Amino acid sequence: PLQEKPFLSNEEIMRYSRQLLVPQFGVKGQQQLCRTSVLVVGCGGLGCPLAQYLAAAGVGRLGLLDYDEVELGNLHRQVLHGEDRKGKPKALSAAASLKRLNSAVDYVPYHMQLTPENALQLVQQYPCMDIIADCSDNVPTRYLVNDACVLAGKPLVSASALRMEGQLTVYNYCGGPCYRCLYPVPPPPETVTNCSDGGVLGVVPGIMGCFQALEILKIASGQEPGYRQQLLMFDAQEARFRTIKLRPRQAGCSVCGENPSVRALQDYEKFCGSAATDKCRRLCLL
Amino acid sequence: PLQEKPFLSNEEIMRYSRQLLVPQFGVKGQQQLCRTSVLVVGCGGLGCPLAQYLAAAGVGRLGLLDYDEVELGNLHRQVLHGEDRKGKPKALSAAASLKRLNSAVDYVPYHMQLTPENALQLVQQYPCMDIIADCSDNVPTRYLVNDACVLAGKPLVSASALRMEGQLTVYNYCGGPCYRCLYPVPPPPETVTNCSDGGVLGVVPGIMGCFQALEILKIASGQEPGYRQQLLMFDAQEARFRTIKLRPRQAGCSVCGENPSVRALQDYEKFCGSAATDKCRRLCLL
Amino acid sequence: MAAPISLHLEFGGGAELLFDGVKNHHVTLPSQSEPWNMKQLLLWIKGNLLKERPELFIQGDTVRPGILVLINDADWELMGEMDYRLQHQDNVVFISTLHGG
Amino acid sequence: MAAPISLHLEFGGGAELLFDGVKNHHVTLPSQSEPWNMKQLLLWIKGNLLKERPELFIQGDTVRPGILVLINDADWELMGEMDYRLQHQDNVVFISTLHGG
Ligand SMILES: [Zn+2]
Ligand SMILES: [Zn+2]
Repeated sequence: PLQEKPFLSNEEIMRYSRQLLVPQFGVKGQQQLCRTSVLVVGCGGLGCPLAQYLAAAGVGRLGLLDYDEVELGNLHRQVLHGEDRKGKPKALSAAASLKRLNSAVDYVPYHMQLTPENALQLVQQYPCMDIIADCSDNVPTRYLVNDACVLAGKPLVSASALRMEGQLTVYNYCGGPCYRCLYPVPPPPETVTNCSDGGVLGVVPGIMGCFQALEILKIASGQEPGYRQQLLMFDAQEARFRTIKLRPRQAGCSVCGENPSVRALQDYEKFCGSAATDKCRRLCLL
Repeated sequence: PLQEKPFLSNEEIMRYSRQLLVPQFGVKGQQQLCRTSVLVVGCGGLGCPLAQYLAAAGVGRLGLLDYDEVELGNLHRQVLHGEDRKGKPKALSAAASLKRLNSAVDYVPYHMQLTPENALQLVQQYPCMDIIADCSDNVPTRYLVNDACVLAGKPLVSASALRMEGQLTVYNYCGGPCYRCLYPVPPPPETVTNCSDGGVLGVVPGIMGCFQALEILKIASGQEPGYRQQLLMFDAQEARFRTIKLRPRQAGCSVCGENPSVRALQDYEKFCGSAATDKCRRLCLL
Repeated sequence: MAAPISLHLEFGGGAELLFDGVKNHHVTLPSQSEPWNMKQLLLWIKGNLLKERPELFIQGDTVRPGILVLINDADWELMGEMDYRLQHQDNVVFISTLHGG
Repeated sequence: MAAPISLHLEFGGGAELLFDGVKNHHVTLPSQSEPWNMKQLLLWIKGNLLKERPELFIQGDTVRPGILVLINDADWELMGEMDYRLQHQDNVVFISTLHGG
């Protein structure tokens, strides 16, 4: 965690006054949030609203990771970017927009792909991250982020969206399952639909990213998150939410179980049979 | 409605490609959205995310109304503004930020208070608005917006937030109730808590504003909204959603009933016994 | 004689602040000669749960303006309002309308 | 003989596309000598509801990786998975995991 500040400054009291008034958050919650570092994996449809509300609320440090550049087709949902950012790295574009909103946050943009070689270092070493947000868009990255969080002992707040549906779970937190506990075997590549293929209504990842931010704010401020060992399913077409009770941490899990076979990060593209991007999947399968 | 365009341009197809792929939305939904005008009453914690996702999705015209100027204490939830906008009118600040995201939308900022004198004109006359979003922060404005929508025959997508709770309903739409059907008598002023007094966690109006945007996108694109004659209650502390079945339009309602006594806009500050702002309430009561 | 009935009462939107900030109350209404209805429940709440300033919750013989009453996830207007006859295990919610944004 | 049972089956997250895009199915399983369990339900779905490409839903004798099965709003792992004995009016959901963002 970042260095503790014993008092909030006058400027902080002014800026955060409305959330300092919320009994469940308060001065203590604000002080804890100001000391929290969050790594956002993916600055797209989920990462944009998530980073926006964490920055506005005054998180201490925000790592913003994305290997991609802004395209026109992103702007219907990736609301931190803009028309003048076309071709610019998303990580830098997101940091620049957030800085306008709250310059007191320490933004650390990473214009790179998360890989088995760099993931643990990014999560564990300087600057050490307290909570990881999976806002990625492909299967290999979701397994990679999960395994890195388990090996580093970090909570993982994960969401996803497609068409008019969204899902959210807090993994690897207080006895709850990890991603592999639920999904020990990756889905066959031909069954996976990405936003590039299947489309997505932009406000659906908007809603899911805001939820992820809420779960992170609760963990950071010492409240119990809502979706540990639970799955939130959102169906925007039926305007329906559903909360599902999930299995606990599995003793036989290959990464978080009692005798894990995965003790270091591996080759996730090979494991999943697909590339760590939502773009060239079909290409790569040829 | 705005003028119909028979075809989407190549740029529009590129920009909106991911939502054009969504079967429930598609090309027809996009064309209808491009012809839709939405008036956003209040560019604060609800209005910012709502306007952001409507602009990103390509709404035709966005009226942005707020009498207020940006303050530091707004920025924890009013994510369209920024530090360099302090003291600037919120309506203009919002329009400037949205223009960066999607310059094809026609933004109409109104730096003024909504009053019984100007409300009907704003809703009905040029530029005529198809859907109204109540993102306001006080009781008199909520009655005023409701009555203007009933008199002008416009659907009203209304949300509110306080502390860690949010509420949302679509009023005055397809046989559903109006605000007065549910609340014929205003609450006693001493029972009303505003965000200035009670505080609010910023991401809570974030989530509610995104929902409002979703309901508007559904109405604009010809889908059935989820919350006509229904109330969405969101409790962020318990991470719980609840959908409540509401009464239908009431025959005895004083504005939308069979023999309405309210046939023109009235003095809502007097009717409610409080000022149309979330700031000086206590002052005004002295 | 009607048997005692158990209810789940919930308060939200700020109405819980009149009940020591407690949102969920599991209560048992005693046996009485007539079946319990909403009108009697309101009186029971006033006499047994409300700690202070009852006028912020009840005015006259009904809930004050700005509080919505829900019976088993439906607006009480659909259920008969004050005359609704309470059933064992009913869920009754009193939710204060929010106005902030 | 076990009596026929009615179930509410739901498919989501894209799994509905294997069932003509229909998310909700109310089905009645016929009377048979043994009580119905999940293993038999999967075979019944394969034989009666699945229109094409069954391998995108069932692999071997269980659901394919990436589909989560929920029985009455709980992960089927908590309910006994394939051996869970179905009850009349049970709600069974098959939800495809989403990966987009
Ligand atoms: Zn595990
Ligand atoms: Zn009415």
